[in-house]
Amino acid sequence: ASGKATTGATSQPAAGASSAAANTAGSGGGKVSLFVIGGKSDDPFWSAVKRGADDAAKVVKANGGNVTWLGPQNYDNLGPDAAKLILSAKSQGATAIVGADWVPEAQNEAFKAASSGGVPVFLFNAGGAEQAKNVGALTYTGSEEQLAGKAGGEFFAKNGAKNVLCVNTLPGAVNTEARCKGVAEGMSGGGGKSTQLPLPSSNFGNPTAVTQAIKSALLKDDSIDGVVTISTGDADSSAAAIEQAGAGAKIKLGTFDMNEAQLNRIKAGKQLFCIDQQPYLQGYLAVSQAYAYNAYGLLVAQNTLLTGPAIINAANVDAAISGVQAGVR
Amino acid sequence: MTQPLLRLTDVGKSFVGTNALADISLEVHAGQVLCLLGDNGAGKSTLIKILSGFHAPTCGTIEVDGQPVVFKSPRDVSAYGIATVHQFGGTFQLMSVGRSFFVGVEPTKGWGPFKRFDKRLAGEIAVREMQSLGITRVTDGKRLVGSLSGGERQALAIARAVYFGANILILDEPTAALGVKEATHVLRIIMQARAKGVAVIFVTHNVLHAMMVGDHFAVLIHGRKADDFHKGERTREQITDLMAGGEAMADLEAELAELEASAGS
Amino acid sequence: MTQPLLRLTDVGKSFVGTNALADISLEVHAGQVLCLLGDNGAGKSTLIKILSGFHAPTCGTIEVDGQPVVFKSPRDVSAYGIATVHQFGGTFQLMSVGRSFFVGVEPTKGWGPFKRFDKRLAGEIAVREMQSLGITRVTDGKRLVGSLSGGERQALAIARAVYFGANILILDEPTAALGVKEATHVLRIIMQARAKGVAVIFVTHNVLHAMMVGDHFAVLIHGRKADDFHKGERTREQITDLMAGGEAMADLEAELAELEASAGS
Amino acid sequence: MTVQISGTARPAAAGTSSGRSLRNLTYRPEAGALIGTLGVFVFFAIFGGAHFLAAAGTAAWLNVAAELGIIALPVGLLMIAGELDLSVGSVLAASSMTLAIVSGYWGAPMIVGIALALGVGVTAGALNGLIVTRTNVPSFVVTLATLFGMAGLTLGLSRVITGTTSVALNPDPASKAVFGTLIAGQFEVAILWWIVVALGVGWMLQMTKYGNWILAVGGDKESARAAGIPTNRLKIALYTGSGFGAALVGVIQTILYNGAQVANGQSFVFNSIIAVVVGGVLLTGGYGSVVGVVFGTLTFAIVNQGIYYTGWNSDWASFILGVLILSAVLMNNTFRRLALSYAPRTGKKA
Amino acid sequence: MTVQISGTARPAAAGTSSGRSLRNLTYRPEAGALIGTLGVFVFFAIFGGAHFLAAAGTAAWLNVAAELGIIALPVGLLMIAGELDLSVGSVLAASSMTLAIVSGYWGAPMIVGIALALGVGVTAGALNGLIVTRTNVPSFVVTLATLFGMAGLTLGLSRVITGTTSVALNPDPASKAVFGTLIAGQFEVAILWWIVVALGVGWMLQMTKYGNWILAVGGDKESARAAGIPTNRLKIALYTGSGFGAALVGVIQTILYNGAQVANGQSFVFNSIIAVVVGGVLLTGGYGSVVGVVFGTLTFAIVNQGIYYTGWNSDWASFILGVLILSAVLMNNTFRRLALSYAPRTGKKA
Ligand SMILES: Nc1ncnc2c1ncn2[C@@H]1O[C@H](COP(=O)(O)OP(=O)(O)OP(=O)(O)O)[C@@H](O)[C@H]1O
Ligand SMILES: Nc1ncnc2c1ncn2[C@@H]1O[C@H](COP(=O)(O)OP(=O)(O)OP(=O)(O)O)[C@@H](O)[C@H]1O
Ligand SMILES: [Mg+2]
Ligand SMILES: [Mg+2]
Repeated sequence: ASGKATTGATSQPAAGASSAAANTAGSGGGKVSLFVIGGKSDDPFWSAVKRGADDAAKVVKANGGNVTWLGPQNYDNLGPDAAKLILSAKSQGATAIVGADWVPEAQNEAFKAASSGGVPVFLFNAGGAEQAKNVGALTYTGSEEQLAGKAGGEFFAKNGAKNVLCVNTLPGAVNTEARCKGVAEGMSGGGGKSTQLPLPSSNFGNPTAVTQAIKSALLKDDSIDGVVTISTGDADSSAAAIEQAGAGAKIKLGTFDMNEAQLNRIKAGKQLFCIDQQPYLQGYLAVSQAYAYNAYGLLVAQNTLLTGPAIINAANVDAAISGVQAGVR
Repeated sequence: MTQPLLRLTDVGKSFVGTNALADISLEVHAGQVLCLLGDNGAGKSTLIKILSGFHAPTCGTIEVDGQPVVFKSPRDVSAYGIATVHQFGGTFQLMSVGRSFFVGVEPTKGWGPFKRFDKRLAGEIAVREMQSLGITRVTDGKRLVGSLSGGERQALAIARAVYFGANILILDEPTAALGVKEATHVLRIIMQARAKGVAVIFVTHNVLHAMMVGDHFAVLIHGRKADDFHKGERTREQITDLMAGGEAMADLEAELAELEASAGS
Repeated sequence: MTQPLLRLTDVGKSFVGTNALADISLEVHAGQVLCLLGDNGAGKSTLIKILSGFHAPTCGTIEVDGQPVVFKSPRDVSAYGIATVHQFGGTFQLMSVGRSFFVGVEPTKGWGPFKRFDKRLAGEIAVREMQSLGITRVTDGKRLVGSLSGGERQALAIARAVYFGANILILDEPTAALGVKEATHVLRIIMQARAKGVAVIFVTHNVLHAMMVGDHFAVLIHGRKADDFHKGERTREQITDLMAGGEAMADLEAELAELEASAGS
Repeated sequence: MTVQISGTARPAAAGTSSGRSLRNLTYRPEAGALIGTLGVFVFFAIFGGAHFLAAAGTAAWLNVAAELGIIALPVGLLMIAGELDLSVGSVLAASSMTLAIVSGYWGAPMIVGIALALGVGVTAGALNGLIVTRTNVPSFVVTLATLFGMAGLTLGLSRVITGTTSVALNPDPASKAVFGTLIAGQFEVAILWWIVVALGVGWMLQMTKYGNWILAVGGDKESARAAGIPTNRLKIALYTGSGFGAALVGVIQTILYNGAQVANGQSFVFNSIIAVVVGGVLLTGGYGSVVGVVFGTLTFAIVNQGIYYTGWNSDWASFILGVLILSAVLMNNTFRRLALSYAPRTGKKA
Repeated sequence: MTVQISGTARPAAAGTSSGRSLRNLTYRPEAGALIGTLGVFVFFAIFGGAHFLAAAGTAAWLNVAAELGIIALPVGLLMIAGELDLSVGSVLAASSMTLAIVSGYWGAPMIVGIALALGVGVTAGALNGLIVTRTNVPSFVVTLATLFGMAGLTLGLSRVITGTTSVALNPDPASKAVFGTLIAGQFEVAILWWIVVALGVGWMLQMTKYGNWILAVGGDKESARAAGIPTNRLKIALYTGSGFGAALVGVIQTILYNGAQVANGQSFVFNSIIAVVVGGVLLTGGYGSVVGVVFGTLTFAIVNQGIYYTGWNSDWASFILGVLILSAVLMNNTFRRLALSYAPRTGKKA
């Protein structure tokens, strides 16, 4: 990666733009106005990210600044909607923007417009180091969907799985497709394979329909020995499906993200793992960095902070449970 | 004279921006037919809707059997043995004849939680009552109303009202869509109801029908009662003029006769 | 005799499971009024709907001015100067009087791509034509049809047909909802149209109206033409019996008279 | 969105006795729906193979049908009465979050959580009914607004109370047995609930006067009112029923899956309407039957789950669903037309 | 879903001259919508502060309104004609994937991709129209089926052709300028497209005979046909129009955002209906205006974007949306009632 961001304020591009006075590094904290472009607010994963951002915001507020969370109301039009949110943040006089780059083609122009217009940009959750460089963002904090998927696939392979089903209840969405793609990549590296089970929108949000669909896929193909889901709710459905297919002994379960129910299953030996990106950290660190840069001109030395993927399995599940109970995981 | 079954005193009704009805006082007696006459838009249907509990009057009082009452809903009114055929509607395309006949007053059998709608009985009664109106082609109570002809539907609505109009029967232009035979049947039914002591309110634009069955006449012009008389107190010409909203129909009829003559020549 | 404006030969119409109309042959001449009579469900409206292009006949031929034609749609028919008032409907609650009057035959001004609907003119004509039917209270073409009374709406539909019925004017029970004055106006309009050489087809259940304006009469019973005669060839009693579907009305009327007498006593 | 119905009066020329009983069959609203259900069942029995026909395969579509059916039945009554309810998705989410928060997060007894969850559904339904009857705003718009509004309220309150949007619940064995058990390890207890609801709703629509009222209100609201039916109270009661149905499914899912998520339930909005319409209920009201809705629900569930037994790429699931919905509704329309032209042979006495 | 309209015939007792011009204003369908737009604008001007009022804030809601408006206008025409179109979401996705695959994945010239994308929209619209007019199945069901069907088709075909569900596109400068540029770095060129579409549609509805036809068909389909209007051809044309509108937005978004995703567009399904209804169009058809739809779209867009300027917790966005929709529609209903009781003073000559 380039060393662009490592030297702090001096790397700030085009600092002389019109509104630069309020936006340049080291404004002292009083006028800090951070905007966070995050996911849909009723999504459990983003709920934890927001929790981290909210905690970081306490410091900002205590120093007279403020943090505003902008999220799309649904993922139906994700790229365009997110691009509009970025512009919206910029237009509200953001002193820094923290954003997820889900659909780079759609969002990068907006991010570039912000960074070249003198508003420092911090990417988190999606995009990675490469897009951070593309849009002139100072750092990237988070995991990468495909990398996380790959880690999951590799973990499956290491535990002897040969044929993993990747259940996707939001087929066609960029982030979920990347997760399944990563799993397939990881599996093929380990000599197995992974196929995707896309479930139509007429099943979304109905755990029973998801459960029964997974069950039928398992019955149909008895070579399946692993199931991975893109969200915690679907993991609950998968657990029920595996049980109803009578395949609890044979089929291993993994999921992206986590909550208490999954961790309890891991502890009880009914689930293999969760792929954790530590969403709380993504929110917390990204906002903290933006604030520190805005207020004091401080910048971490790495331009990529990976919060994941971390695999939670029986070995480290207890620590994770206490985190979940605190609402941060 | 005997106590009227229904008495209206100074009843009025306004809609937003419109004074549809004002100062209507009327008496309806058992065993008599009251003909309500008047031009288009005179307020006849509005008055009928007040008497059937469909609209609440803006002012005035209604007495049934000498007791002042406030009709809260059409359901309320049917408890007094008052039944109405409204000018349009009253039938349900996609329901069976039997179900449609008994809407809102379903006969039940069984008891307690097992009380249930007696559909067979409903169908039988509905068919029987329609046949007494001269509709002979309807023989199955399960037939859908949507498959009846316009006149048969009108007859269904009338049969229903006659059946439930224990004390007062209100008919708003019942014969408008009917052929001569069916219309005559309706007139016969009205007379039979009168003979049984039912009070009938009959709205029509047909002066002959009105004169044939009416005992008592009330004429509305622009929402007000313009005249109120008994059988034989006015000539046919006078009644026609009143029905035309007070305008002299003679001129128009003369013009018509002239046109007719010139065409006939 | 002159060539008929419209000639039907053996026209029939079946719906699923129903033979609504069979073997109808009729001639309609310019400057004459053809009265179409018949009981409820006889098939009058079905015949009218065939003549207005609304239904396609199942069999038979139609000739206009001696040329065989096939009516593909109501739009097709209006090109022949034929205009129809259907038994129900024909008005649009939420449209202005002017727009409603000209639905499907909008007057335009301007040219090429700038040709546009002349709403002011439409409103003026609509109001003028309704006033000639005796409706004086409607003075603004922008008024919504939904705010008119039932009779006024019926008058609007008739005025429209009269205006566009250049050659043939078809009226299906136009006076059913009208008061005596308005009905008389409609009869006058029919006579005036006839005087202008328009051929009129007039459906009614009112024997007096039929006898007043009809030159030629056709009676339908159960979908077939039962009789076909000219003015003066039948007595009023005969016509009434025919309108009742061939049943003798005398008995029923006698019964009625008896009831009336017993009530009057 | 108007449906034109053309009436026919005369009986067909002739018919044998067996012809007559066939016509009696086609005359019922559920006939088209039954044929639809059989059609898709045979289709997937052929293409889905042995797994689809085995107990596990049967359980798959029965479980989905049961939950959908508990919502589709009261929604169907509403649609027969001429109204829509799009808000069921959010009502489901609200009630399941209520149960999870009250009994899971706060730890109150299950019975309290369940009662409150059902109470939320009933209240939301009554509110819909009140707004629809008081304001005369079309129910599509009112319930769309409550769909959004309740979703927002559930999200906002969950976050304020628990700081998260997904709450776990540890149901006690008693409530697990009543709402969330799997009979024979496969069949959800919801199937029994569905049967109970279907019998109750069916009895009401076919056997009591209230059924007649519902048909009348849907057929012509003004005439029904004129005939003495308390139309507003009836509609409010029906909305309360659909709110209750949605809440009941919320409770069942929460207990079955040991927790609740804010985003659950939205798929029921369209799916319940599809099940009802495929079941032969007229979208404009006044026509339909409970048996039909049950068949419509089964049809939808079989299509929804059967696809996974065919081994076809499930990318095409939505496509197949769309095609099958359209075919099923076309079938119903044909049968409704036949029903309207039904009339007995004239020779027979009534 | 019936709307009862009660007519009033006589003019109010008296009115001053200014009273009359006020009544002329309330008599137009767009009056309620205008008040709704002003209401939410003032609301967010107060709570959204200076940023909301600045150019960038204005661009935020104008951009959203423009894309929504290009779909809402033809959908509004359809709704005035008494039909719904739920399929616009999938049509948008299908057309944008078409463009991305043809010109991005296969590398054909942009003009070819754009033409094919628009062709997909027009075809899908015509298909909807054909099915609705030929089968008499309610348009709600037909377009719901095509919504599912086209979504499945798009997903399936994209995966078969490209192996993925998200395709990038490098538009050439010319098409970028026409469809996907930001004017002054803020304002989407879609705003100009919206203005063009609004002027065209507005001219048609208000000024030509076709507008009269649309109003008549929505008011009473059978009477309209009897009056000589080719109702089926008219409806097919209107469906084609809504397909075109959705495809145009698909093209604009694909070029503006340099690529397409299969899942895009679904939010337009309900949002376009909301915009139209808030704009004063009657859900049952026969009443509405283009100016009203434009105001309805603006109202929706202002609420949708304004929330982000208030700094309030966006958890409550859905809740606020629901409440504002209901208020706006209630406002319209009041005005429609006033419009129906409009009549000129009798003293005046016509
Ligand atoms: N719901 C309503 N809102 C406003 N005005 C109404 C309403 N109902 C009736 N009116 C008006 O009140 C007046 C009386 O109407 P009504 O229907 O009582 O007339 P009518 O005597 O029955 O006429 P017709 O012979 O044509 O049936 C008319 O001017 C009508 O426009
Ligand atoms: N669209 C249709 N489908 C099936 N049957 C129909 C249809 N239209 C009319 N009929 C039937 O055809 C017959 C003739 O009906 P039509 O409406 O022509 O009678 P009519 O003479 O106009 O009666 P009325 O005097 O009551 O208006 C009736 O038995 C009617 O039920
Ligand atoms: Mg009347
Ligand atoms: Mg007729």
